[in-house]
Amino acid sequence: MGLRRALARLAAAAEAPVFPVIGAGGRSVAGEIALLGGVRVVDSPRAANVLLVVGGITPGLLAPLLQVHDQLPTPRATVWWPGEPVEHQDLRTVLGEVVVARPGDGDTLRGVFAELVGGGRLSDPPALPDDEPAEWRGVGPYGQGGTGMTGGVPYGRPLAKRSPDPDGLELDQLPLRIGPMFPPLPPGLILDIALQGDVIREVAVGDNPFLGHPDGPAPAGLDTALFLEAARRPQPVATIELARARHHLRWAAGTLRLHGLASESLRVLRLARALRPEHALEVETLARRLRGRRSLSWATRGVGVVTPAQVGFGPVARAAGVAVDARLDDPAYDGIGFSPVVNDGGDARARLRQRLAEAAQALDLANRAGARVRQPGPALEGPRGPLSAGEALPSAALVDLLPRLLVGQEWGDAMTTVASLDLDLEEAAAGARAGAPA
Amino acid sequence: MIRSGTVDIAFWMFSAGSVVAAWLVFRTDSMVRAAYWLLASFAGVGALMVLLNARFLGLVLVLMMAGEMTIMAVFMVMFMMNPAGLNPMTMVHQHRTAKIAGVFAFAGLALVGLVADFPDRPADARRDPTSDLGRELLGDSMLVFETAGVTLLATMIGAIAIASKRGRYGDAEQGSAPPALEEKPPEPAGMEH
Amino acid sequence: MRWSSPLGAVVLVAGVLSAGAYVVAVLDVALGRLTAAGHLRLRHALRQPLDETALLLLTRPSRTERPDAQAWALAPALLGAMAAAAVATVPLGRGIAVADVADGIVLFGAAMAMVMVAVYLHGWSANSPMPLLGGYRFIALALSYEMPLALVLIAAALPAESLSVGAIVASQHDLWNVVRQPLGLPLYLIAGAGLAFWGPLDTADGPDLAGGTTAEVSGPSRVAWELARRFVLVAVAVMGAAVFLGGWQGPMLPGPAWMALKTLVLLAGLVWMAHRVARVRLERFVVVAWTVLIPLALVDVFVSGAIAL
Amino acid sequence: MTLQALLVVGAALFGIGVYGALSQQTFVMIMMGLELMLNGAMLAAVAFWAMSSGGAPKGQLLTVIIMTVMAVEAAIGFALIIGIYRIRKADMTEKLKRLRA
Repeated sequence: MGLRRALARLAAAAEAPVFPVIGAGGRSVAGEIALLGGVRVVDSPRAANVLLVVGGITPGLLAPLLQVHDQLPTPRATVWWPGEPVEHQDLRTVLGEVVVARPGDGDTLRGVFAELVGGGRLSDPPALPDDEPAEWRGVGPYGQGGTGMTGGVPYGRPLAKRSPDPDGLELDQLPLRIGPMFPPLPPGLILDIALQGDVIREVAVGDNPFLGHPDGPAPAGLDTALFLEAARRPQPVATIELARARHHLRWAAGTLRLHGLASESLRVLRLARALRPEHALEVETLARRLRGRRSLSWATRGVGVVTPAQVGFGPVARAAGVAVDARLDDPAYDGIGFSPVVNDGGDARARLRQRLAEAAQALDLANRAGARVRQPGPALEGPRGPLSAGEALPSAALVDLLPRLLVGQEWGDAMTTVASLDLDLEEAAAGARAGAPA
Repeated sequence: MIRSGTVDIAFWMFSAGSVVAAWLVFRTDSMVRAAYWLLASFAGVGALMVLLNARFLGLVLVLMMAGEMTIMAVFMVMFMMNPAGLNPMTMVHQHRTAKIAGVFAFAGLALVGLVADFPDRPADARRDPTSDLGRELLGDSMLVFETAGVTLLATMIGAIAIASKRGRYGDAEQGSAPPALEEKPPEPAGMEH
Repeated sequence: MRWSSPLGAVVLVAGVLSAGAYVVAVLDVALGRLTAAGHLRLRHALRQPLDETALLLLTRPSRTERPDAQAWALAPALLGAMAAAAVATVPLGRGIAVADVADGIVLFGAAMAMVMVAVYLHGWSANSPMPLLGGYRFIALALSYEMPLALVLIAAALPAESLSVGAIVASQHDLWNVVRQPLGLPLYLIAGAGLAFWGPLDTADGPDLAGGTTAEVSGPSRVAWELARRFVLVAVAVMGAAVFLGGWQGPMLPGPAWMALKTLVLLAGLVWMAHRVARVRLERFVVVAWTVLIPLALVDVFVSGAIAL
Repeated sequence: MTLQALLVVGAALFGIGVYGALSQQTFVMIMMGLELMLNGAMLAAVAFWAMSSGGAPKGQLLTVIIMTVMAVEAAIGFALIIGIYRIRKADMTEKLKRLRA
């Protein structure tokens, strides 16, 4: 027992491995989790001891959440940061031992972890019964055999269907459903994929888990809430532009992490958290440095090309060389020297450069705008595209683009592409409701 | 004849391991296991070669086979009706004939090995077999070595030609028979086992 | 102690590997923190790998749906054993080697080829899509690593006229191979980092696969796998120090100290690379490997051969 | 470790290889049988080299040749599998009862 206690003492000082699940209204806090002291965000639930549920759990998210919960190895604990207001399923009624804390509260999280490791807290029991997913019909240990060569249906799974691969061979496809809590994808995105090797042959976007309940997500919970608010009420230009820069930097941090630059990503997140208009130079330097990072452009060049015909708005279109920007027609931006940044190529590299350049430009604008206040009326250029009352929000159109973009790509390229589009499924759901931002 | 306690123990270990692994290749119902049992069998023979002082050859055998068996495993996963190899299966036919042939082959060869009188001239342990081999390959037998090299090159080119999609006269599938899988309905139960 | 005796061998190899793995972990934490926050807390960096290991040891291993349990358990053992075999061939000082055998370089090559088997086995046997994809990816790249690795090692063996690592070290008495064959070390490090699926070549365990071959392992199995993987990295660095940086030879300091220093330099370089360079794109890297790296390695062999004549 | 014992081990490997090559349906498994046969042959060749030929370098050369044969067999085998699969969508011998194109 002595060894166990010694191990527990060491382990309690370790960084708490956390697997975050982002629910409704959780996006705005999500960027902060990685910066909490003594907390480490991990890529797979198997590597975590603490499940951190951020925001509200919609009916569509509940079943996957329970599965993810049971994938955490014991000892495990669940911490819930409910969004405000608590409008969805109360997690405590489904998962017994849930610690509820204020969003962003790292100390409680650390406390739960220390208690868990120290033995003062029991590990969460599984939420789902450990049942076989299908009736056992095979003979061999893996469900093979039975009558005939391929006997029973192995483990309730259908046999793979065949389809031609790029080399003209008829090969099996592996049907696979990923999401809505697959870390490389934006929270809530479900993809039904048919894979050959690691090449994607078919893609269908699954049901949006944020859709389908009476009210739909509240615009207040969106990570673009500030912009939606600004579309309706007067708002200082400096505030809008600062939020834009912060949004783009947080997105860039996620992209860096996906490309294996986790420590660099933390640095960018840190910058985003404390972002002020005075940081214009730092963001400029960051944009220049990442632009010059050969390996990064190597990994993103030519990946996920979006043409202006496919998307005609927002940073995605500007990265493809079209100078569209709602700020051009916005009187609030008259006379402060605004002209849209554009890139060419329309690939993931162009979008990375585009957003970094826009972040730098936004801080520059924030400095120059002074006390200028934007009046509601014309469409407002949000971080993903124009927001105006009664129209679909930008994410919805971008999500629809996915199947066409992803087919034929290798897995890594597909993840790069999805990340480079900066999707928000919650925004897509909100946009699907008529007149959402109003 | 090489004698020493440790070597003998090692010999029995590796040879038993190699034969058992070889047998398991055809007993397992998992494609990847089959390939890696075969690799284990090769590794056993490689170890025996090292024991026999053919160190270079033994190590090169392991080096070569690690790659080849992995490719084999991937090929099996690729070409068998399975969700990307997540569900393995077994299939054997003409079992009795094969068994008899195997036993006969073993008995015949073993008999020759046991009965025939081979000269007992062990290799000189003080010589370095690796440098011997090197001098042989680049000396007297250079032509043989070169031939092997050219053969491998020709094989590579030939293999690519056979496997590639586009042949000299258009696509490889042109004029081919209809796919066997769709030609007749799948056989009912009772394929040979 | 006789280093080739069983006890001596275990002490030496296990000592080198675990010390190396610890150093890698500390460097990783330290460099990560330096990049992320611009400063570094040495105590934290020294402690964190131990804390994290303790936590994983207290965590229960996870189960998947019908895995190939034996193969899953075997894979980390195989990976670690191959790293150990590779380290055993390297002399760490004058006469300090477990098995400075006549064909040491070939043994190293064979061990590194078996790494491919271990990684694929680990990915495949979890019976889960993400690890499987990780395994596929590793094979797709591993064949591109093995070629340049074998070629630059052959080139390094040419001036020594021997396949023994000890002889290769001795042949660098006057001039290190890193100077004599400037192409060798960079190519070797790229291939070596790839075999340890480290840093920018970490396609098998990358975050875009939610951890790839490690996506389904937790607890002690995770410790075993991560350790084994770092062992491979250490083995690569130790061999690199011996074959390209003159091994234990150097003025003033004793042999093992020089060896440790040189290994540390290579490890630091590899860790730095992991924090600095973005993960490669699979397709593009294979093209580069076959059109640039392998031809360069061939040039290395030809030039070294011509000089050795 | 005697020559006889080594030859018996080689014969066992060869015999298992014969069994495998005849009993399996999948092309890849048949190739495995062939490789095992070559494996046995290689062991015998090395055994003769080490114990019966006085370590003549030509003995090792024979092993090198067997390895070459294995490599050739594997490469051509895989290529043929792909070729046949492309044309006939077959991965098992049973499906190739009619071998005319």
